[in-house]
Amino acid sequence: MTMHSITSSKLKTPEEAIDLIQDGDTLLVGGFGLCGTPLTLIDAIAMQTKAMNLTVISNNLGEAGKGLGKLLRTGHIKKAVGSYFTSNRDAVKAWKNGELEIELIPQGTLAEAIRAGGAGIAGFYIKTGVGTELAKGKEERIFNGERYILIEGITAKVALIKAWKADTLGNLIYSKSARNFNPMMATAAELVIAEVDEIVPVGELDPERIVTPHNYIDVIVESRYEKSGGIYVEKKS
Amino acid sequence: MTMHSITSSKLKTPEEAIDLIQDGDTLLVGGFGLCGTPLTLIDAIAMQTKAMNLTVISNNLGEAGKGLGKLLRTGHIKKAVGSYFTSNRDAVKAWKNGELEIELIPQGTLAEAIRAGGAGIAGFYIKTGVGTELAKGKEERIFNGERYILIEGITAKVALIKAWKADTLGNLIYSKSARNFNPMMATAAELVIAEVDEIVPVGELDPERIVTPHNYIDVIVESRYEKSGGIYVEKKS
Amino acid sequence: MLKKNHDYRIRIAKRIAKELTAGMVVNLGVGIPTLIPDFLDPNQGVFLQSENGILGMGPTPADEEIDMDCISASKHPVTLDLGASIFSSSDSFAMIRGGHIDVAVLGALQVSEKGEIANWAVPGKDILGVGGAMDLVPGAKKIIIAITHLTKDHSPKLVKELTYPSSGIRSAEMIVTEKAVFSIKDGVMVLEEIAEDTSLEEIMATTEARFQIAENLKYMHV
Amino acid sequence: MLKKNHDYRIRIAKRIAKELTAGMVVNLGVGIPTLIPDFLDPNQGVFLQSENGILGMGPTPADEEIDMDCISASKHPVTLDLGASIFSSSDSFAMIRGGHIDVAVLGALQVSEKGEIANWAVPGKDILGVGGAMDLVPGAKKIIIAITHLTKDHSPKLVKELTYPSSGIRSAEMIVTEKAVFSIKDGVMVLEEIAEDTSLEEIMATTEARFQIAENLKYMHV
Repeated sequence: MTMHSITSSKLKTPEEAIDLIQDGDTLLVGGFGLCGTPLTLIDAIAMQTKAMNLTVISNNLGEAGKGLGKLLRTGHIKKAVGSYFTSNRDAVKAWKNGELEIELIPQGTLAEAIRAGGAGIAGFYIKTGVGTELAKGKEERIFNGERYILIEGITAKVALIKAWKADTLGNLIYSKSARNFNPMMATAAELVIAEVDEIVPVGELDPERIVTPHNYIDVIVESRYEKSGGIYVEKKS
Repeated sequence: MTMHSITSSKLKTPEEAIDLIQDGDTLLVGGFGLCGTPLTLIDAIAMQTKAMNLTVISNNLGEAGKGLGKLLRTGHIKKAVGSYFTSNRDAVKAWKNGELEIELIPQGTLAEAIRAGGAGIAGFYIKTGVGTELAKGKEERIFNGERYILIEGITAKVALIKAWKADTLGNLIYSKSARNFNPMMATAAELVIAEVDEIVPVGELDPERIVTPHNYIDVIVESRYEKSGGIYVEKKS
Repeated sequence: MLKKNHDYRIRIAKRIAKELTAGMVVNLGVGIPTLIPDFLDPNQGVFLQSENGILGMGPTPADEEIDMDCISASKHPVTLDLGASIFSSSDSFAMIRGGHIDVAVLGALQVSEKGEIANWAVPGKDILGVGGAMDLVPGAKKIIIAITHLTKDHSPKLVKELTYPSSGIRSAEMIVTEKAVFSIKDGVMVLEEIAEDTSLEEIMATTEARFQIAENLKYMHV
Repeated sequence: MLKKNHDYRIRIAKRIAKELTAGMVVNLGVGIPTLIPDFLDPNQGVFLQSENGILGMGPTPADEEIDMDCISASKHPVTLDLGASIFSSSDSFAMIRGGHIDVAVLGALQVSEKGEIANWAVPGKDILGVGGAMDLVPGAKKIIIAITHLTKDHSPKLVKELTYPSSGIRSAEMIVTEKAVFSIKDGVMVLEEIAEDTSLEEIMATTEARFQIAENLKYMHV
């Protein structure tokens, strides 16, 4: 394999990429609401039935019928782990009907646990949640006279992330607040699939501006969405 | 105070900045060897005698007579906490003569402990050092059948860091591998003093390229060194 | 009544805006706190942090400048002020937990007389969201609570002890309602300011929490 | 003798270079590992990670292109390859500890017959440096040890049990000396290759560690 073959070997279609997911897998999915969400990969999941019963770790479940909300309607999601599901009324309904398991984690704890998972950190002590219902069952410990709880790192089988540009090696840069959970998720899964708006030649991204180095990325997929009036819409094919 | 007065209030001379350090203080000092080291601030410490008996947390102690090695010769350093002191023969000598206390921490553990200190994380579990002499006295714990040790976060009274450019608010960008420990150290001290090669107007740094946001920086000092043939030399005044 | 409630929320937001001074880094929670930017002078020098990864969040863009890659924590399009920076969620909450936010202005469902906050869950109802509030509670240097004095069914929100699930053991330093401003010092609630359209009697009647009255009790100006 | 030692080090570096294939992310420790880049074909597609914050470290620059802001972990000036990226020390060791480095090539003072590594301290001598080796030992997916077969005073470096302080409980997968290549499988050292200028008898005489001999024992080609 030469340098050239490395640089092209990560490129796949959304369908080829999603075919790597197995039934029952746990997925980290980037995004904050719909911002920085891999919409094309989600569409490709919705169109197949091989990989069902997914556990999705993501800050939200998109909105009703949009982003991860689409997969809730298609019945792909068994369990959701995240910080805020109230904004998707489908999620609330599905949970009430016993069709969806939910695990609630404070947003910063979720972000840090994913970073820890990718950084070889098995657990860490923070103040967030001390004395609340979300600390139940968690070990508490005093450091310098203050109460902390132990949070374990999070890893997953697969991460689906969204970046702005990738070079063909897989180095990534993000766009504004669409960065959010994506860089940590890129570090914390066995298989990392990055959906990007644009693929550029190696050398085009400033080494100081790269947020996710290429060794974190296994598969690169070009997005089937484009921005129109600042909003992501499906490309006309 | 208006926006204009905020943007100029952080600028100080090296001497004004160093005057904020007290005798016996613990200092985080950025750099890997001499790379990314705040040479001007070190020079200013060497020239004063108010703040002696310093504990310095830094990856190395520079080289003999250079960087932090200068402060070893001037007798300002009581204790050094870092990962590698062998490259400064003065440090080895001072330690043998009982003139310098040394605490050795693996490089990655040091980096992560400082990040934790700045991020409200009291402690974290990692594999580094398990079963070695450096794990003595540290709590060991099993996660998923593997051995980890507990490392506590590190914070300090003062951090002296080196960046490439600051805007007048205090946003920082770094140059290549001179980034090293500086971004974490900027988060982990009560008083953070940044030495920079160049100060630029607010708005000139790309928001996506900023590594250290301005709220971490208390004081900005312009370096008295410049690069000549790729090596930092004192500016001709 | 709805109009009146809106006026109250505006009054609360305006009063809190006066607390925010040059150089402060401020995180604004959902609800009333999101109204505050309208009452900040651009020259006031306040830096808004948004937990989804922005320091220096600016006002809502014109329609033709909307970029849904640039949103607030409430998921509305925003702009970037001069000097803004972008970072990941883990770096953002490292900033929050590590004590690098000067002020968090948070909504609440209840506040106890010691300043404890309940702002994420209602007993007996579904608990499906917590967001970033629980990180801000122990992390911010100062917490200001923005809250209407009474619930929709006219029950006090300032109570002796929380009956709603707590957001953490850390207390707020300041509470601003449409009727009054309270401080919390050493676990004691103190009435500092009173609105001109209410009375001490009314505040006493609508506040379950026990509070002291500041020696130099003032009118609340917005 | 010094010349000979140098030749040995080159041989070890060349042999290890052949293990590094396209797409691999490799961290090279101090000592013999730093010689390896000279024997990597630029088209070999190997990405060098340097723990001070570089992925895609390139060769030594021409004198006029030296920039001391861009150095290796051995503190020598380096260049950046196309596609390189820069990150902080904490992000670099997150990469290392988190299992994102394919191969770490490390020097060592001793290796036990189970593959345990001692590479940071000599008993009875001052211990004033540990660096990043102890992070790489548990972190890298594969560890290759680059080591001369004997110490300067002709003692075996491959020993039954470590008498020098251990660098961790994780074992190396491969050991390359000027005389031989060993693998470690399930805690057992296996002689895989033998240099053409030595003999099985010589290897047995200079190796304290017990080892098995691979069924398909090969000559060591560099």
